[in-house]
Amino acid sequence: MASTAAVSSKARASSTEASLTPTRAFVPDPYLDLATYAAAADLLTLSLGPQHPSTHGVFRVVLYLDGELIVKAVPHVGYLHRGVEKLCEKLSYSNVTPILDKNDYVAPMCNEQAANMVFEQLLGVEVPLRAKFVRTLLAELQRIASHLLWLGTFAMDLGGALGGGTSVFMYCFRERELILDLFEELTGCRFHYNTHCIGGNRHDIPAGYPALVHQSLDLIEARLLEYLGMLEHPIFRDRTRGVGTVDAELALELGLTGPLLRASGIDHDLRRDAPYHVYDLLDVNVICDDGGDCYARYKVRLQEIAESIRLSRLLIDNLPAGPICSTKPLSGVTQFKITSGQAYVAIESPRGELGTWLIAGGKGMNPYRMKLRPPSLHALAAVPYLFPRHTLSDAVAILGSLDPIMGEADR
Amino acid sequence: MGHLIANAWLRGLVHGALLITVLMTAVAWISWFERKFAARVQSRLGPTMVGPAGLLQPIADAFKMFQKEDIIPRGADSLLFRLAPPLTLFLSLATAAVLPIMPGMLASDLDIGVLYALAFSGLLAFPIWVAGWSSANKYALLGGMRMVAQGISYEIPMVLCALVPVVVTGSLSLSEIVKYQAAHHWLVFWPPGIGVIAFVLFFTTALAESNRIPFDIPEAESELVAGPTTEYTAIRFGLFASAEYAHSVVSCALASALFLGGWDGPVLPPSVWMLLKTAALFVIVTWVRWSLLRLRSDQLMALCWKYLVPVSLALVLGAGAWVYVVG
Amino acid sequence: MSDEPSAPVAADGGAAAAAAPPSLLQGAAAIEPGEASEVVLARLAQACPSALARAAEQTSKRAARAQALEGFLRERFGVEPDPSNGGPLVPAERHFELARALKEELGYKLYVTVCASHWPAQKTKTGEDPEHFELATVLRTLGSGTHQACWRVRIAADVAVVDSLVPLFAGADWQEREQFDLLGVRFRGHPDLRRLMLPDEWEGHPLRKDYAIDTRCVPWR
Amino acid sequence: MLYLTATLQSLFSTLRQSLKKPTTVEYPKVVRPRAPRLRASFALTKDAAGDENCIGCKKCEKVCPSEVIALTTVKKPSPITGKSRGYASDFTLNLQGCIICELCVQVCPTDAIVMVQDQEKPGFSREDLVLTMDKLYDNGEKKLRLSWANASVLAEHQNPERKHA
Repeated sequence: MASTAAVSSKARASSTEASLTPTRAFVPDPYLDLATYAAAADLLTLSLGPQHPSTHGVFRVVLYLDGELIVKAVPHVGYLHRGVEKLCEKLSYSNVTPILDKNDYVAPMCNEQAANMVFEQLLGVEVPLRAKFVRTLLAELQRIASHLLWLGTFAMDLGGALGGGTSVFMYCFRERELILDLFEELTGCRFHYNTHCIGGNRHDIPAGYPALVHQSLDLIEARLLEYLGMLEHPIFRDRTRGVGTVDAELALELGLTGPLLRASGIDHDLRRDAPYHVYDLLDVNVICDDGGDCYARYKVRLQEIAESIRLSRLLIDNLPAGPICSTKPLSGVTQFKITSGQAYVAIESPRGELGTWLIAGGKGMNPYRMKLRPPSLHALAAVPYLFPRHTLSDAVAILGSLDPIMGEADR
Repeated sequence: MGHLIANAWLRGLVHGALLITVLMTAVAWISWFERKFAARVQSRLGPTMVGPAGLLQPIADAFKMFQKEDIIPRGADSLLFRLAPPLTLFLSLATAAVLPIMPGMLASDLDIGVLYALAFSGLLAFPIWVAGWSSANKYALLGGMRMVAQGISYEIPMVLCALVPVVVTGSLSLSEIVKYQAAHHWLVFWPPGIGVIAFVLFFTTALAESNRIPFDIPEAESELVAGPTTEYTAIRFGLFASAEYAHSVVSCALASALFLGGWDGPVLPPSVWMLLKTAALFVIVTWVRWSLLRLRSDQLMALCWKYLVPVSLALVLGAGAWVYVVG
Repeated sequence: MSDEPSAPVAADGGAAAAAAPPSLLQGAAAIEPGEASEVVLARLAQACPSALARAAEQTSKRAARAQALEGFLRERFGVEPDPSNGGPLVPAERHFELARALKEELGYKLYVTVCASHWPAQKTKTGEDPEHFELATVLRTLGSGTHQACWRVRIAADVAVVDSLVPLFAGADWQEREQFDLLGVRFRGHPDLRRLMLPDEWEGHPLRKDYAIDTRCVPWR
Repeated sequence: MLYLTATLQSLFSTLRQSLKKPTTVEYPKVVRPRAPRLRASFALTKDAAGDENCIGCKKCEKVCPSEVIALTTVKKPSPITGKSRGYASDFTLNLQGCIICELCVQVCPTDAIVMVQDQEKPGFSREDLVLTMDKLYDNGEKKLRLSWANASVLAEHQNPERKHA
């Protein structure tokens, strides 16, 4: 990879004059010309490489360190680019779902729903009420599992692979297993389910499922309080408070969404603002925190777990009867044809706004062009703005708090 | 108690050899204990396959360490690279020479025992830095630099806290201190407020010296991959790991000798008391390791210079005043 | 039937875990009945009183915003909105002006995404349709009643340059670099237009229709 | 001081965790019971009379997203009923590329291909993971706890007109 070439091309005069005028405290210039920085300081170029214990997947940041202080961060993405959008152009509409739920491998349910909702909008297919309830339930359970995994890896980033962080990591994974068991009950798979189809869901709630859901949720709630005491430690607060602060203006400009935006004080959540599925029947209270730093993001995600537990309980208690899908079961590849039309539909995945812009055309058998809008790519785009003036261990904490998923960012 | 072997040299040799074999096997089974304890803490099972309840796991690890390929990176300064691991192990074992296991049983009864022990454990920062510098890897270099910074700055509060028992007992020799504690009362309780605080501070700084969580900045897995030991493989890494365990066991033994009255104890034979106290302290070290997060390096320095050093200075003054007043 | 599926729940002596219920799953295919939808909706309305009111308010707010956007587009750009195709077709040179107006005047502050698509030359009923690119951009307003404004821009294939939105939205930086990388659409005024996903020495732009899906790219594949 | 109290609190919380029974089990000796709907491997089924269900219509081959199913059909009289009908002469399913998406099971008109709850045993060579026709029928024979889903059950599940209390 031509990282040195990247440095020289970045040395061009920083052009963005209008939007980046540092009216705020300190907005680092991502295209900082290294020569203009104190020429005397000999900078250490350290590559927080694609293969590193805490980059949450294959993601590389070239850090220019002055001592332990980061002067400039140049992120490189694309190590996990699999050409999913080109592959989707070859697949039929029913085959796209199993491929897309491998994009964000921490919240596969949300990927499946995002894709199928765009197909349903273009086909004009109406989803039955029971399927909407089941989809909302699955989205909320998936949010709990995804935030739990984030909590575990974030504690491990701060606490070290052979220390207190790993204990919290193991507890979070033990809780997440309960939710994976719930999904295995429903669909038969622990991870990549392919349970959504155009017009509803392919698997219906098994008998006796509500009792299991209640039992698992009660266990998660009881245990979550138990080991949160371990994280309310002054060491944790010192390591996260005031680290990687994103103020509202910068968050908006970078197009951050989801917990990152809400942690910077902007009250924006698609579940409440643009209700889809059954969210218009539920009162989703959106958790906001105007801290903007890692600690605010931690608190927002924690309360979102509690909120999702409440919503899941509400949903599983009120399950309407009726069919689970409004289209005939899949009988072949040519069952669904969309010949024309374009649409953009977005849902609130645990990481932010996950949208799909679909262009239908050609013979209608497969999508003409399918653009997926990953919230993680915008989170990673914030890295050059967040890292400068922090130390290396802060960089790891900030990267952990952004909760990027490389499968989704690189597609 | 007459010494079994008349010749002093031979006696030192035999004591030393005995001590090293005991310590190294203890270090091996300590790794088994730590993995089992960590597993229980994290609701896992820990090693269960090799031998009954995984008891033969350390032997399996050692065997694996021996037969793994030993890689020396091309850009590394190979002499220093090879020298660093044995030097670390040598330093941590050397401090064990002055530990009073039993009233008579002492590898070498130096009358400046405390100074010797603290000097050697202070030197430990050097070979780890050499490892970091010589393995031509930026992460290792950063880890080495952090080790030097932490090692030196935590040496001062450790020495000052070790001074409190020395001031109270009036002698530097470890066996004298233990005899004083056996005769009077344990130094944890004796200078009423001062002893306990000194013990707690000595224990935390000992944690910092042997790179244990929450002070394992040099070898921070999530940031610096594996700190100075990144480029080491096979038996070289084995030496580093056992050196770290040996050093934490020895500093626990030192703490129990200085503050908890060494081999002094009512019923059980003296050496059993010493082992019990060291084991108890080591359990606390492991317990702390699996339940706390890690400090950032500048917070670590601030903690040391702003809080530990002034408090330990006050402790030494308090102990001196106490001795002057009470006598 | 296998017994209680989530054995760890039963085995664990957690305070809250009652004894695991006997396997209720008579047959894996048995389905949880669920009540009639009216009963469910009534109970939900009782459980979340403010939900329906808020949802109604959202839709009205969003309709108002959509009205404002249509009026704005018709009068300032003389363009008819066509929702079936995702958004109106705006002349390329007014792309930046529309984005700035939307951001400053109508409050579409959140940059969502940009999607370029390659349309090779094809014969349509209305005669020869030359090869061109289509660039769709989406912005979104914030808070309750959020509304997404989408519009499309057509650029001829040989020119393939449109002005970049980075001066308005810093988030556009990587999205536009990705579109350049995968489709070869250049963005005028972009501070650092390089490939984002693929290595810099990669030839060709994979998402173009004339780029076969199994082109061998030595040395990567 | 705050450090000390918080440290003690997290120490005791780990102590409480360590006193509970561990949740992991020794996998080869103790196997955790899985959900009844688990889908892991594949099997080809035979009808009551013992005749092969698969009529070689290649629907599963077309619908598979990762194109791992390959089969060739042949028309021959059925050994049991005597009428000539289509058979699959060679049916291979390459588990290496299979993403277990259950579309082939849903599409099959005669409920021939079904999922099985028992995980495929890992092999030492890549060929072990390619399920040949006789291996698939063998899986069906050995009644490897056939999964609940075959085409008709899935269809009944997803049936739009289904009204139940």
